[in-house]
Amino acid sequence: MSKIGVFICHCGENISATVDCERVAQEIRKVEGVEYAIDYKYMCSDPGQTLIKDAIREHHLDGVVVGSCSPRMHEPTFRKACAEAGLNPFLCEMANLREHCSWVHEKGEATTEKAFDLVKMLVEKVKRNKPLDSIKVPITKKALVIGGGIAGIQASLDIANTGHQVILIEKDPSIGGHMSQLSETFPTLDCSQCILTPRMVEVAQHPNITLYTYAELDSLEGFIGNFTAKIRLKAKSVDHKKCTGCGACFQKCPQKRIPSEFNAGLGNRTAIYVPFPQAVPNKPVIDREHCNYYKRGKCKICEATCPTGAIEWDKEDEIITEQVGAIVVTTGFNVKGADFFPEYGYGKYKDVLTGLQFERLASASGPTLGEIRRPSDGTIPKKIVFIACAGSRDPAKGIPYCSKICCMYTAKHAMLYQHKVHDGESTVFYMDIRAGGKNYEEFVRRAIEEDHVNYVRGRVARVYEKDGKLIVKGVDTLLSGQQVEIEADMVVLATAGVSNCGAEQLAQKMHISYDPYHFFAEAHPKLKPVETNTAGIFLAGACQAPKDIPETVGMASGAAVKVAGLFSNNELVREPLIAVVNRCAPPQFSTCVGCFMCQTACPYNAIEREEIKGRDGKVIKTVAKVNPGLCQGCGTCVAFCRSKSIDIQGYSNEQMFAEVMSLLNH
Amino acid sequence: MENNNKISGDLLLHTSVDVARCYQCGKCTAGCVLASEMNFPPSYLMRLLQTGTEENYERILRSNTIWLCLNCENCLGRCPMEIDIPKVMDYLREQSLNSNKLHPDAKPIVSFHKSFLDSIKYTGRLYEVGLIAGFKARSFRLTQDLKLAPKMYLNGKLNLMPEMIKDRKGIGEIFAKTIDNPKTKHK
Amino acid sequence: MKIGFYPGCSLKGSSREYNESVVAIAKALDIELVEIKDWNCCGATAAHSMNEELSLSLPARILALAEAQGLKEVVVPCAACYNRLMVTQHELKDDNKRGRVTDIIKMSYSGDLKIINVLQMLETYAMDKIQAKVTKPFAHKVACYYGCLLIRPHKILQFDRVEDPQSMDTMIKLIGGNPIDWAFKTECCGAGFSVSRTDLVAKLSGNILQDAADRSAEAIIVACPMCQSNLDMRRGAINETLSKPSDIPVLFITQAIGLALGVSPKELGLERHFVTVKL
Amino acid sequence: MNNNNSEFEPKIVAFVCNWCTYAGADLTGTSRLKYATNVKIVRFPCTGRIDFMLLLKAFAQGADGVIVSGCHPNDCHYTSGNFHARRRWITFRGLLDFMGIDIRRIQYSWVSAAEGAKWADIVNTTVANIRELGPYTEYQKVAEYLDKEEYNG
Repeated sequence: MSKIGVFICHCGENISATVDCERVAQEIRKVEGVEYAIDYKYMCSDPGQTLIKDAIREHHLDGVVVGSCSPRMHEPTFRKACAEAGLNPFLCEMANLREHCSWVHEKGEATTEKAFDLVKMLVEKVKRNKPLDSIKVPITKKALVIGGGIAGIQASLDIANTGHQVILIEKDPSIGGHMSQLSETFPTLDCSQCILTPRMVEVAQHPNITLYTYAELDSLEGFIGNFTAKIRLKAKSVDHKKCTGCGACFQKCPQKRIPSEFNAGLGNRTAIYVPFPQAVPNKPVIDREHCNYYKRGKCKICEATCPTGAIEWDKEDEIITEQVGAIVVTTGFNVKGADFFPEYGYGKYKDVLTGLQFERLASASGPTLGEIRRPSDGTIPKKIVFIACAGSRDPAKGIPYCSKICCMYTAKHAMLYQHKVHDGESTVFYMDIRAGGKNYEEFVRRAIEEDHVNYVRGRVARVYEKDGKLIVKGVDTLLSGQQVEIEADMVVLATAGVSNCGAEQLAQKMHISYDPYHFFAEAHPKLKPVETNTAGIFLAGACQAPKDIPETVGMASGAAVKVAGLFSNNELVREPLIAVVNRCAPPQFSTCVGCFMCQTACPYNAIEREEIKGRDGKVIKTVAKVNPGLCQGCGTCVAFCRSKSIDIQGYSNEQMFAEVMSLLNH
Repeated sequence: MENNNKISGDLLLHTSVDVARCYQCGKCTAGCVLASEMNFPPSYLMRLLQTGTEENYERILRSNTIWLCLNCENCLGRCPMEIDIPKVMDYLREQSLNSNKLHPDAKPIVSFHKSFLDSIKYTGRLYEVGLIAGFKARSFRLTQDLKLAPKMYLNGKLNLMPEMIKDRKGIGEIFAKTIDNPKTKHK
Repeated sequence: MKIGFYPGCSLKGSSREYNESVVAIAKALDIELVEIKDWNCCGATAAHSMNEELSLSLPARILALAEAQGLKEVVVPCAACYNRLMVTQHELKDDNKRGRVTDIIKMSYSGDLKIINVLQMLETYAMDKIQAKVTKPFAHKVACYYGCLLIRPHKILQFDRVEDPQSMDTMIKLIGGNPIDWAFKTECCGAGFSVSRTDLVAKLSGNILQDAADRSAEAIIVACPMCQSNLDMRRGAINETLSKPSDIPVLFITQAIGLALGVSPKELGLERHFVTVKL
Repeated sequence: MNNNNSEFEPKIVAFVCNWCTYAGADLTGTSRLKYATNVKIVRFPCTGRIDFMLLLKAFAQGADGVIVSGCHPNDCHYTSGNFHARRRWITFRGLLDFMGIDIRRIQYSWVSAAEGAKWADIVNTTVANIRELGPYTEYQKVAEYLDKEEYNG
């Protein structure tokens, strides 16, 4: 005869507004096996937890059900509370009365009844719970950071500085990411490269950081503390040990007209190239798609000019395997191209640019050495129009969200333009100005008041070219919808920030979830912003959602601390919710017949063969055995087992059946 | 949540357009070819609807805006929220018509539409001579297009006799059951 | 091959040269056009400005007739009719609208008729034939004007690109012409007000002609009788709004193709235009 | 919703995985989207864990409908659990048919952690569908079958 305690939480009014918590408590008391039941305003609060602990001691409870929020939120909290009162934490279950009941139904009889059913369901389950002991597994104290932008750089340095090993992989030939492309940064207007490049060098020289550029994650296996990562080192075709980075090769390369990724297509690069002068590592790779030799089988000029014989024509991709305990994903974002906008010419007008392209124009390291010039004819634009929310907040284009950084960088662009072209006229078409952040609003006001940028509230309907001018058809909604037509020399679109290409595939490799726009999903929108749903994998920067540099750096340091925290233990405690093969008395020993269907089902190779021997050492039968270190508790084997000999702790057949029964038997 | 506002509620019911979706970016107005001729442009009209007040609704029904809309649908084509303004205009025109709140500018346009439909009602097809005649009679613009008609005739662009379809009865019934039937009018 | 045909009122009246040219090139490209029996007017702008059910019932009758006649696919050269028929077919996907309308027209309607415009017909059935049969390349610099009804609402029509459409330009290139890149491909000419507000029409059509002229187009190519009669017959009024009167002719795409295929200008009804065609 | 059926409140059990659909249903809550109270969620680690005997048992015990929902293909937290579940479902469907069970009473779907609205949708449409189908009375057959199997948790 079990003694279950039930604790119904009001969650302030979140639950009690639609569920009659008091009645649920009263009714549940009548259920067989329920010893004690009570409702309380905030069960997770300190007095709430004390309430539970005292009840456990007073009433010698052997099981607890807390009816409150989602177990994904507070299961650890309440299990800990139970443990503190001497009850095995796995004898505590939660009924999800908030997310799955009070928040999704109107106030009423049916809602309270459902709440009761949910609680009763867990009562029936917990009656059949068994005390379990956590499993301890060793931790590999080495971190993998994926993506060498500012987020990856910051996370790597922070982890490395706690004394732990870091492997940083970057898919491009150099680290630096988007930040290295930026001219000056808001709200301080300090030069992006001036603050970034020292960090890049630090990464390259840090004793605890192993940097692999031109490398991508090939596959990932294992679990928190014990991941096995296969990393593809793409063939650079240049031996960086021999290469001195003298640059002779790319000065001679005949392929000179390849659009430079670093310059967002505004400048050109060669086939053997270093993306930009401050690149880390500052050594070239060969872009095989454009290289004459790989395309036509002859050229090899770079090889002839290379003083150290570093060119490796037949070098192939290499796969290396690394054991790591934690992963920080910092793969960043991308921006929509101008060709995404029919109304602005499908990208056919040379002088309609994206914000990122404008950054390159304004940057001293850019194709025009920092002079704002029209890509079409190299003249200096006298009239320039900036269009905010280009693609963002535009459900029709499939992007309903705000890209967050555009308001600020558009103000910065207009400012930079006014500083560089004194007699120039700049207009910004905007819908709202979102300048939340330290000194952000002041920054925008400066653009308007001191640099006399003309801000017009309204969206632009279309842009077309006539006699070398770009005709911008806009509107001023503050003048009750007066139409505004501007003959501009250049138009800059603050195009939407979107998830990086391949984000979805990467997420699937790592089994982390992502949102409909392929930004990676954090474990909890407020309280677990850097964790993912997969333990041991953390997020930082714009791969989670568009964000600016300060936020990204903060998040990266946050993720680093999580990793350091994990590495501060020698062993990792894991929930014992894993599969077990039953055992029974001789001569049967186990109902397992050794068909090993479970083995075919297990994604983790956690099923081993065990020989049961008699006293004489003769093998009586071979049965399945679960390796608790490897089992992740998915339970696929349980559904596969014909003789029902394998079961999963915490989700056992008995428990699950009891839950279903309780829902229907009345 | 229920929309308790009579005006936007009815609009939603008949056009399935939810005015609350409009966030006043003005893109529709920016691209509207006749915005400058209107009492107020489309985005402003959407704002008036959002207020949900009788007095602003009155302004709309009495405006020339709804009648000057050519249904070229550039607004819809470009609206980030995919709000079907042309459909709203159709609805508002019908409302304005049924409640006799026509703006003066609307009169010739309505006369034209009426003459157009009359000509279909009786022949099943458009009879251009009849259309022009009817329009002139309604709008008292007796001299309009006087220069045009003869040349049209000479270029063989005008049929002096209407083309008639067989099932004129069927067409008549369609009219009787729709536009000529007071019950079909959205109240 | 055989295909259903809905000419619509203007092709029988003020824009009969469009009809003539469609029929002429259909013959030249051995496409047999089967006219819908006893078809009625689609109601055009007038109907949907005045009464929704009427604006659905008139096209619904046409579609029902075509279905009854066993037609699977119908070509509709008039952009206005094409638009009304497409929109109606879309609206009638809604069960209770379909219920109401079929009660009104008292005919059975399934809604699986395929409705296409002239460009779609040529794209699907005649590209290679046209290419093969071009005898007099249409070597002219022209502005292809698509207007409104042919491409909007895109969600329903699903034809070509919303802004800067290409299908007519491709067609012109195919017959040896040189389509210009210009700014008013899809801006409205105001046809709906051709009679009631000629002043506005002149202004709107003026902008269109002006841009075409500025970019030295020899002709404007259209696939809509409304646009054509506006830009052609209303030229007098339009010219009053222009700094310099324009004599750019306005041809139907079918006329341009006809000329390229060597069909006589008379057969194509070119002499019916107000603005003389000297090409 | 038509009235003659509206007094019939179907009992529907949802078997969902912890990582995608359970989280998705949490999101439905945090976004305050409303759905019918008829559906009650039973949480599993993974759809791969869901033994379809449980579904039979559910029907046997008087469920009018069942929802099985997990991660989208390739998104399974455990790599391949949802694929196993899908394969099992396909074979199981045959068995149900054979036993004369109306498979329209089982809604098999994928709802990710980001698809709160989709979950509300699935619940509401399933409830509507089951209402149309009416109460499920033929489940005794299943019950007998199960007793023969002497299968109970």
